[in-house]
Amino acid sequence: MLDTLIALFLVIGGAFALIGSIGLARLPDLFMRLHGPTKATTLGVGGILIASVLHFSSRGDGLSLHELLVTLFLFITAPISAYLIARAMLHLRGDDKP
Amino acid sequence: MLNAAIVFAFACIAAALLLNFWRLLRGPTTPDRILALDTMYINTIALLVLFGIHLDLTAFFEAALLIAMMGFVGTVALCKYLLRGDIIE
Amino acid sequence: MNLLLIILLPLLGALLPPLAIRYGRSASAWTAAAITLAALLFALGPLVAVFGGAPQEVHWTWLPQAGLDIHLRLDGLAALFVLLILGIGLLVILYARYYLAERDPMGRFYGLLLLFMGAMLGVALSNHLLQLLVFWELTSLSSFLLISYWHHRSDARRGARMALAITGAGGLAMLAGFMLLGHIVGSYQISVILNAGDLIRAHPLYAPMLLLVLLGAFTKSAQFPFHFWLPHAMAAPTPVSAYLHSATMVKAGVFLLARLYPALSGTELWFFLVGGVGLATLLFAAYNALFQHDLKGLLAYSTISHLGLITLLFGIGTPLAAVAGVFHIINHATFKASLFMAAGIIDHETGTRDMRLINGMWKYMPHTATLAMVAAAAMAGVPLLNGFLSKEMFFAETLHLSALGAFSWVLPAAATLAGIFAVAYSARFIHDVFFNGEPIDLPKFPPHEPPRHMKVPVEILVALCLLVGILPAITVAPLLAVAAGAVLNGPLPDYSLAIWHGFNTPFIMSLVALAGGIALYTQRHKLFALHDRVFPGVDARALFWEFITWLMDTAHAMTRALENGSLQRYAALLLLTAVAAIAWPFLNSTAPIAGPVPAAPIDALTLLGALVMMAAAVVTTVWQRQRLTAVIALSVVGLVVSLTFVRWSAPDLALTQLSVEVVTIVLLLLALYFLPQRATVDSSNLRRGQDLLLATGVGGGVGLITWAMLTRPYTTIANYFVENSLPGGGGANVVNVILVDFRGFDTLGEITVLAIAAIGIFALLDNLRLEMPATDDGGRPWSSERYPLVLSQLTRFLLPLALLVSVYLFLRGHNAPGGGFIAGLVTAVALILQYMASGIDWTQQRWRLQYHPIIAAGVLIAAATGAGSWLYDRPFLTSAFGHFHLPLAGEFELATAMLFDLGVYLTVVGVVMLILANLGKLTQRSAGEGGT
Amino acid sequence: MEALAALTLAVLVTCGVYLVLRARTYPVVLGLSLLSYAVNLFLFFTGRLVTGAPPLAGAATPTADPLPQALVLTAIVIGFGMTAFVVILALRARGELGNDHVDGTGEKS
Repeated sequence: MLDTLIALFLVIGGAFALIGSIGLARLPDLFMRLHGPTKATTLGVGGILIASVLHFSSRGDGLSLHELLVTLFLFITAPISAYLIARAMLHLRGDDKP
Repeated sequence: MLNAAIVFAFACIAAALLLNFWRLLRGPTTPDRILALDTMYINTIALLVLFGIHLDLTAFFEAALLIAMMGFVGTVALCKYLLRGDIIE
Repeated sequence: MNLLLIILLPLLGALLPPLAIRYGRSASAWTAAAITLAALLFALGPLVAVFGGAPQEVHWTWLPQAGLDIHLRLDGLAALFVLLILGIGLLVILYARYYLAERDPMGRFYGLLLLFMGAMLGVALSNHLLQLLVFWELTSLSSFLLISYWHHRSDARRGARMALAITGAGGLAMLAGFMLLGHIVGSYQISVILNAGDLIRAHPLYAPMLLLVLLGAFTKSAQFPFHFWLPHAMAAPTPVSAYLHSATMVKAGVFLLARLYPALSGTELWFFLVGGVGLATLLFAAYNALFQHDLKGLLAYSTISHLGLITLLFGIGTPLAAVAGVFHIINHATFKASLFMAAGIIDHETGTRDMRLINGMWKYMPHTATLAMVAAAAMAGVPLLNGFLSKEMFFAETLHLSALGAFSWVLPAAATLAGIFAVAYSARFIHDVFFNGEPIDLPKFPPHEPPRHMKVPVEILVALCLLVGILPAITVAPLLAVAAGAVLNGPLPDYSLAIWHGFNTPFIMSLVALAGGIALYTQRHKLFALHDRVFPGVDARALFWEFITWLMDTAHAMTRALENGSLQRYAALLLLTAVAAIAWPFLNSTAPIAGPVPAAPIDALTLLGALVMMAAAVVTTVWQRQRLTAVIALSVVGLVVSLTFVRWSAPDLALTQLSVEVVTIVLLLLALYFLPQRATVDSSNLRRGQDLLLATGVGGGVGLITWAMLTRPYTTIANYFVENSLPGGGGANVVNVILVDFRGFDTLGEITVLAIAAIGIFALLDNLRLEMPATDDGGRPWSSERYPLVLSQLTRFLLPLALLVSVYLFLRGHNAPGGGFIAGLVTAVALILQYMASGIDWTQQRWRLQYHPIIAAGVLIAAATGAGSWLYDRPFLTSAFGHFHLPLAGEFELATAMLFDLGVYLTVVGVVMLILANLGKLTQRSAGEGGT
Repeated sequence: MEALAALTLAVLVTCGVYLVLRARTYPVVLGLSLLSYAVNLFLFFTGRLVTGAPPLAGAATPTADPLPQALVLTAIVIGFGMTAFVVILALRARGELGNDHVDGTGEKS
C-alpha cells in the first residue's frame, strides 16, 4: 500500500519535472519559459521529496528533516529566482522600470 | 512496482536535465541560460533524492539540501551581475 | 665532547673578532689567538690519548634512518692535521697582526680566518663522508672570502672566483664519488669504509667512484691540470697564502688521499692515476716555478710541485712511500709557511714582489734573510734540514718500484730532474732576492727589518725545520709514527729517520740534484730566453677563462632562447616537457595500457552525466570570449563534478564541491566586473592549432593514465582508518576523522596555507584601484535599484536557516557527511548572500565581523587543540572524546577533534569572507562610482 | 565505466590546458578551474569507482576508500584559495599594467 503511494508520488514527481523542463525547452520566449521550471519543476521535486519522506519514514528512522528543509528552501527561493531572472531580462530589453 | 516507478522517475529527470542543458546551450539570452542552470540545480535535487531512495541511503540528503541553497545563491549572483555589474556593493 | 668543541670554538668564535675590533686591532688579534689557544687546549687531552695509541671517537645520532649522524674521530692523521691547523694558525694570527695595514678591516680578516680554521678542523675530524664534505665546501667558501679579502682589487676577485669555481666543481664531483662509495660500502662512516677496502676494490663501481673522489682531491690540492687556480689565489693577503694555500687547505686534497688510502689504494688504477698525476704535477710545477718573477708565484708553483710529490708518494702505494708522504706533509707545512711569511715581510718592506726589482736584501734585512735562506734550503732538500729527510725517503722509494718493469728508471730520473728544478728555484729565491746586486726602483726605499714580533712566527717555524732536520728521532718521530700508522690502518713498516744512511743511491741522487740545480741556476738567463721563445704565454688560465666565457655565452644564449618573456610560451614548454616525460615510458613499454581488472558496465545515467560534463567543458572553452556565458557553462561542469562525487560514494566531497562552486562563481563574477566583458581573438589559427594539439596530448596522456590506473588491481591502506575510526577517533565519518584526527597535522598545515593565501590576497588588494565600467557590455547603464526589495527581504529569512544548516553540518560532521570545512563554506555562502542582497553596509552594521581575527582565532584554536594533548603527556593532536545526545541533531560526539574542527571552520569562514568581502569593497574604494 | 571516466578526464584536461595557454588572464582562470576539477576527480578515482557505500564506519559492507576523499576535500578548498589568488593577481596586473594580457604587454601575440 505504502509502496504504491510512494511509486505514485515518484511517477507524478518525475512527470512534473519533465513537463517543466519541456516547457523550458519548447516555449517561445523567456517570460513564458519561466513558468515551466518555477511551477512544474518545483512541484515535481516536491512530489519526489514526499516520496522520499514516505519511504524513509516507513523504514522506522523517524521523520526525516532534510526533505522538509529542502522543500522550505525551494519554496522560499523559487519565486525570488524567477523574479530576479525576469528583472534581468527586462533590464536587458531596456524597459527597466522598477 | 516501486522499482519501475524509480526507473521511470530517473528517466524523466534525466530527460529533463538534457532539455535544461539544451536550453543552456541554445540561450538565446543570458537570462535564459541562468534559468536553465537554475532548473538544472532543482532537477539535480530530485535526482539525488531519487538516488537515495534507489540505494536506500540517506547519506546524500545533505548534498540535496546544499544544492537547493547553492543553486539559489548562484542564480542571485548571476542575475545581480546582469543588473548591477557589481554583485557585492 | 672535547672533539666537538675543537670545531665549534673557531666556528662560533668567528663572530668575536669582528666585534672585538672596536676595542682596537690588538684586541681583535688577541681574541682570535685566545680562541685558537682554547681550541688547542681542548685538543690537548684527546691528543695525548691518541699519542698513547687510543683514537678518540664521538658520535651523536641525528637522522639515523638516513644514515646521517654526527661522527667525529681523532686518530693519528687527524691529530697531525689538528696540530698543523691550530699551531700554524696561531703563528699566522700573530703574523697577520703586523702584516695587515691600518686601513684593512682586521676584524673581518680574523673572523674569516677562524671560520676557515673551524671548517678545516671539521674536515680533519670528520668520521662521516657527507659531514666531511660539508666542512670541505666550507673551506672552499672561506678560502673564496679570504682570497677576495681585498675586494677592491680585481685580480683578487677574479682569483677568488676561479678558486671557488674549480674547488667547488671538484667538491661536487667528490660528492658524487662519496655517494657511490657510501653505496658500495653501505655506510658513510669513514672508520667502517677503511675496513672495507677489499669490497671496494672489487666492486664494479670502483673506477667511476675513484675518479670522482680523486677529482675532488686533485682540484683542492691544485694538481695538474687543475693547478692554475693556486697561483692566482696569491692575490690573497700573505698570511692567507701561508696558512691556507701552503700549510692547510691545499693539504686537504692529500689529506683525503691519506684518509682513504687503506680503502682505495692498492690497485693499478690508483697507481697510474694518483702516481701519474702526482708525477706530472711535480715536474710541471717545479719547471714553472723557476720562471716566475713574482716572489709568491714562485712559492705557489713550488707548493704545487711539492703537493705533486706527496700525491706521487701516496700513488706509489708502498707503506714506506705513504710514511714518506706523511712526513713530507709535515715538513712542507713548516718550511713553506715560513717562506711565505718571509716573502710577505719582503713585500711589506719593499712594496713589491717582483724578483727582478728586489735584489740585495741581505744588506737591509740580514735577520729575515737568514731565516728565509734556511727555509729555502729546506725546500731545496739540503742536508741537516727537514726537507732533506723526506726527499731522501722519496728518492729511495722511487728506486724500489718494480711496477713499471723495463721503464723503472723513469721514476728515479724524473724525481732527480724535479729535484734539480727544486734546487734551482730555491737558489733563485735566495740569490735573486738577497744578493745579486742592488735593488731597482723599489716602491719603498730603503727597506728595513720588520717589527720584532712579525719575525717570531718565522723564527719558530725555521727552528722547527732545523730541529726536525738534525734530531728527527726525538722531535718528529712520535707524530710521524701515529700519523703514518693511521694512514696505513695497519702495522708500520721499518724505517729510520737517521740523517746519514751511508753513501747510497738516494744520496747520490740528492747530490746530483744539488749540483745540477745550482748549475741550472747559473745558466738561467739562457734558459729564460729559451722558455719565453718556446712557451710564449701558454697558460692554463687563458684556457680556463675562455671556457668560462664560452659557458656564460652559451648560458645567455640558452636563456634568451627559452625565456622570451612570454608566459604562454613557458606554459607550453612546461607542458610539452611533461607530455614527453609521460609519453616516453608509454612508448617504450610493451605492457598493455589496460590492466587485468574487468571493466564495470556503463549505466545510462552515468553516461548522460559524463556527456553533459564533457559538453559543458567544451562549451566553456568555446565560449571563453563571452565571459559571463563561460561562467555559466563552467558551473554546469562543477555541478556534474559534485554529482560524480555522489555517484561514487563521496558525500563529503559533493558537499564541499557544491559550496566551493558557488563561492568560485561569486569570485569570478566579482573579478569579471573589472575585466573586459568580451575579448577579441588574440591568437593566430596556427597558434590555436598548436595549442589544441598540445592540449590534446596532455589530455590524452591523463586519460590513458586514468584508464591504466582504474583497470589495475588496487590495494589500500585505508582499512586501518576505517577500522579505527570509531574506536580510535570516535567518529563514524571516516573522511572527517582522517581530516581532524588521524591526519590532523596535515589539516593544520592546510588551513595555515589558506590563511596565508588570504593574507596575500588582502595585501594584493591593498591600494588597488580599478576602472569600473559604467555600462554593461551591451552599452546599457546598470539598473538603478541596488538591492531589489523582494530579494533583500526574503533572503533575510534564509540567513538563520542557512546558519542552522551550517551548525547542523558542523555538529554532525564527525559521524555523518559534513564537518568544519563544509560548515565553514556554508556559513560563508550564507553571509555572501546577505552581502549581495542587502549590501556590505547593511550586513556589517548587523554583524561586526572582523575577518583577520577570525582567521587567526581559527588557526590558533586548531593549533592549541593539538598542543592541548601535551598537557596530558600525549603526542601533538591526540584526541579525546565522549558521546552526547542532542535533540534533533541526534547522537553526536564532543571530542577535542571537534574543537580542532571549530578551528578549521573559523579559518574557512574567515578566509572566504576576507577574500570576497574585500574584493567586493574594491568598488566602494575605487573612485568614480559607476552607474548610480 | 573505467574507459568513460578516463575519457571524461581527458576532455576536461584538454579543455583546461587549451584555456590555460590563452593570452588573456580570464580564460587562464577558467582553464585552471577545469584543470583542478580534473585533478580532483583523478585523485578521487584512485580510490576506484564504488557505488552506494559512503565511507561511514560501522557499515557491514566494505566502504569506499576514505583516504583519497579526505585528500581531495582539502584539495578542493585549497584549490579555491589558489584560484582566488590567481584571480586577484590578474586584477592587480590589470590595475598596474592597464591590460589583461598574461604577459602584461597588451599586445597580440
